[in-house]
Amino acid sequence: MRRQLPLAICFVMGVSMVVQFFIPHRVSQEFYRTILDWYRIVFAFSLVLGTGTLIKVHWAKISKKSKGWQYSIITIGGLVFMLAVGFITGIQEGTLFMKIFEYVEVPLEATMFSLLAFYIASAAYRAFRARTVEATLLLIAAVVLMLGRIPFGYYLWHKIPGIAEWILTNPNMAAKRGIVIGVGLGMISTALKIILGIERSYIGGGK
Amino acid sequence: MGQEWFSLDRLNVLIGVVVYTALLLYFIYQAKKGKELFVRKIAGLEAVDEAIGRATEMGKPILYIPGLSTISDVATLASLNILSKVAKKAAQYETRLIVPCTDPIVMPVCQEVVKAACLDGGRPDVYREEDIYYITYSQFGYVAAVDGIMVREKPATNFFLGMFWAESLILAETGASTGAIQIAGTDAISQLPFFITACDYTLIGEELYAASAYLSREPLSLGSLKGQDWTKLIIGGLVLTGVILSTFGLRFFANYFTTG
Amino acid sequence: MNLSPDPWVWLAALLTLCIYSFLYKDNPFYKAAEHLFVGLSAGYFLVIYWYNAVYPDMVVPLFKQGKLLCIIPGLLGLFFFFRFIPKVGWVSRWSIAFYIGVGAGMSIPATMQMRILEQMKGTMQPFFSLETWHVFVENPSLASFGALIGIPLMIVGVMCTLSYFFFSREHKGVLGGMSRIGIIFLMIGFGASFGYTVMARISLLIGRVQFLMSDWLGVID
Amino acid sequence: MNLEKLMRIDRRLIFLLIALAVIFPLLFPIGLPTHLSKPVQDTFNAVDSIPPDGPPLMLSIDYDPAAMPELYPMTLAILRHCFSRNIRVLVLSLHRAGPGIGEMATTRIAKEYGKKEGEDYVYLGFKPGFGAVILRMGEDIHGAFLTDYYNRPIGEIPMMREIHNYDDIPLVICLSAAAIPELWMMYAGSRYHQTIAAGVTAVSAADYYPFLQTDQLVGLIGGLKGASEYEKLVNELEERLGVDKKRKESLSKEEYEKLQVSHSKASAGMDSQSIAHLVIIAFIVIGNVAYFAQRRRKR
Repeated sequence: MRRQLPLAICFVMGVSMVVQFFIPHRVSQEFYRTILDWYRIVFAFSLVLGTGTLIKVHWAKISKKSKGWQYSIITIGGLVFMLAVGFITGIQEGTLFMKIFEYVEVPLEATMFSLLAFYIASAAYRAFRARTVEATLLLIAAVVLMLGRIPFGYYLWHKIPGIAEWILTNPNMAAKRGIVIGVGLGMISTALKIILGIERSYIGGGK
Repeated sequence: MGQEWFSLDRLNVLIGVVVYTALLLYFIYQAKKGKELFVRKIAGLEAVDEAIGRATEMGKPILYIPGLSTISDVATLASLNILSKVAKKAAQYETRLIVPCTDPIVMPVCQEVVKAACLDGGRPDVYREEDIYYITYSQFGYVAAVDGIMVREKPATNFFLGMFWAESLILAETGASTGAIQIAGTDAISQLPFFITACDYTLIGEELYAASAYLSREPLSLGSLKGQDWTKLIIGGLVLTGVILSTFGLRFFANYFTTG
Repeated sequence: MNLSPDPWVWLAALLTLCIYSFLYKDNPFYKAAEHLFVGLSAGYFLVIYWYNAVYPDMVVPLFKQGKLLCIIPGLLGLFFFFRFIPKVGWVSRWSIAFYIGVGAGMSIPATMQMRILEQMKGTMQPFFSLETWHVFVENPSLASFGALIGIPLMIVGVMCTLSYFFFSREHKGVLGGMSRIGIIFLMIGFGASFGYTVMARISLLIGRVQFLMSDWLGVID
Repeated sequence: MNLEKLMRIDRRLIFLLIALAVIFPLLFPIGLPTHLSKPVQDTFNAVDSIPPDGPPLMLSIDYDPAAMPELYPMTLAILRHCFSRNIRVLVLSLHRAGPGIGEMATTRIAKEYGKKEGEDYVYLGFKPGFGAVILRMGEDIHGAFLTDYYNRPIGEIPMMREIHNYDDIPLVICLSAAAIPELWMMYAGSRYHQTIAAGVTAVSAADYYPFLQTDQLVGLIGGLKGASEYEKLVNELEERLGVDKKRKESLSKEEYEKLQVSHSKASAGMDSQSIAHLVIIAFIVIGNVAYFAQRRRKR
């Protein structure tokens, strides 16, 4: 029950999803559709589980008064507040829920994301040193592309955008394709090992 | 949809899957019989032991990010296989392992994996469930929190293995600024350049999938690696044939690879 | 200067500055914003999933239309909560196995199709084309030369990159040479992606600065 | 000694200079021109070839607020393109954080062009499941989405009566900051032969070139630069069609100017872009000079 059944479920589901792909028959399609609908619902439940552990972690911090526990109050408060607002007002445009989304979540997401502008500069400064042949190629390709993407590059030498585009569509694409094919093989073999129960760490230990 | 029981325009996909599966199974079978199998050195993985050892010496935790994707993403599954090996070592060294998750299903799976690894390493007592938790499904909310962990807990070693998106560089640069050893690996092509510039070691694409075989040296996994390589040879041969035929204006061969 | 009168805009602007303060160093403002962010967003997704998945796809069909089959995903979902009870926590493995099996199974044929067969086909280009040769001979320039060698270079690149991912053999001899060329392609590719990305990253900052300077402070239009 | 220092500059100095490089050009614009690229032109043509008042363009808002600086201007430009040509639009979102953005964009542009919800465009809203939803729509859109974003049963929406699956959709444009266009290609493209174009952040644009070559994508808009190009194409189109002239006549001068600014927002950011790039390149050069000088001294 604890180990064999999960392995069996995984095997059956895996194989039927593969087989299904090749069968255009109505029965197969219907089966597929049902599974996909289930898939979504199961996910929503796991979200509740996850949020449960989040509360647990922060609650423990508050009750033990461990370092920075005051901030945990903000997290739990924010969570409860958002749930309350969402379930009371609904999620239509103009509700308080959407206002909070638009003026708190959106700016926080966007600002966090925009930190990349700074980090990409510092990463370039630290890492782009012509130490070896490979590092030099990395550096040159990066600088050419950077110049090729801005109008200034065009004024510097009108061929730079063309060269940048050429690097992107030829050597770059070759490298990507090589990686994509390799990754594809790795993915299939990992998926297969999971279905066959060769890789089974996900069901944990015990009997 | 139709009444047919097989879609003919997918025959090539079926052949591909069958041939590949057969090759994998053949080499797995060979490995099971005890045939010696070689694996080339993978720099990032050579460093795993050293990285865990360093954390132990410094008395600082290890941070493991299993990517930001779902459990149905194969990259996540590959990462969990590596997590299992890392957790086992960490348990033996009694080093704290922090695994924050952004996907609510990945979280319980990580708990299972680490728990099993501790048991496997003979130290079920060092398993701390409270260190493996869900943060938020929001991409950058998660990143904000992980950045916080990095600057406050100051882990000695950061692992970023699995599927990553734009957040890769935020994580890697923040980690670099705290002086941690960083080992990354992903099949997300667009994020590889950032891991390569900001981390100490990076597993590129398929190396992520080869990692669990490399670390465990289990014959079954090594066998599948050999099968992968043979398939690469076959792919190379087919592509070359296609190139030659196309050069003479014969596209029929390439067209066999059109999928429906 | 034309300060915004909207308190919501002020809130958004202050939170923006709280996050940026992290660039200097970790501080209470960042910590507060970070914790608020985590709490609110976790709540947001629960609400969104309730309204968009659980309610229309399970509650309505099960309780209002009597589709009993919807009990199964409901049960699989509920199994997750067994984790809160240590003794029967393993029941959740059934749901996990279901999820992993479906994901792994779905990915196999799709990956074969997208990542392998289609990419193989894309690589099967004519190694040498008379057309580009003629263009080059008639009008020798950097562009026509690039077009002439582009495809052959791409084909060689794919092969060499692929050989870098050979694991079961030492990278010596022919394989060693090919994989070394493969590394060169990889490095050029990574450099190119990095350079290409800089632009995207700067535009994110531009977006935020535009918000602060126009929506909040009103110093630009 | 000085070189040592230069090699290990405080990161915060770099941060400061980047911030200044972005802020100054926004205060004092330079006005550098942009060049048109082929994948953007191809996308524009693909949209342009959809007949007016016929089957709709499907626009999938698959990004979150974090990607808005790049993808939102694209979204607006595509919607403007459709509405100025009277092409109908079917909008949806596969990203959990996308529905709010979709709502914001469609209502705003529809209002600007006087388009009616339910007749000229439909907003289906968000459905979780990514690939699963894409596949489900290939069978039956009415089954994938039981109601639209405003909870109206799909069957009751006039525009949806003739639309059942991908056979009734001439083009899908997926706007995404992640790998969702791949899912569209994998499921809608390979399985249902749906024509697909994508608008992506500049970072992922390079990844999609292989798919352009294999025709799995008919067009590609990459990043703020791509958005500024599309914006320019739409502005020119509106001038040709006389939409712009009509707007100028019907609106007050102030309103018209305000609209004009919002219609070229992507182009405005390109100056800061250029300066910031140059600052980064300057840093790379300084770093390398210091590195080589130091290495020489060590010898």
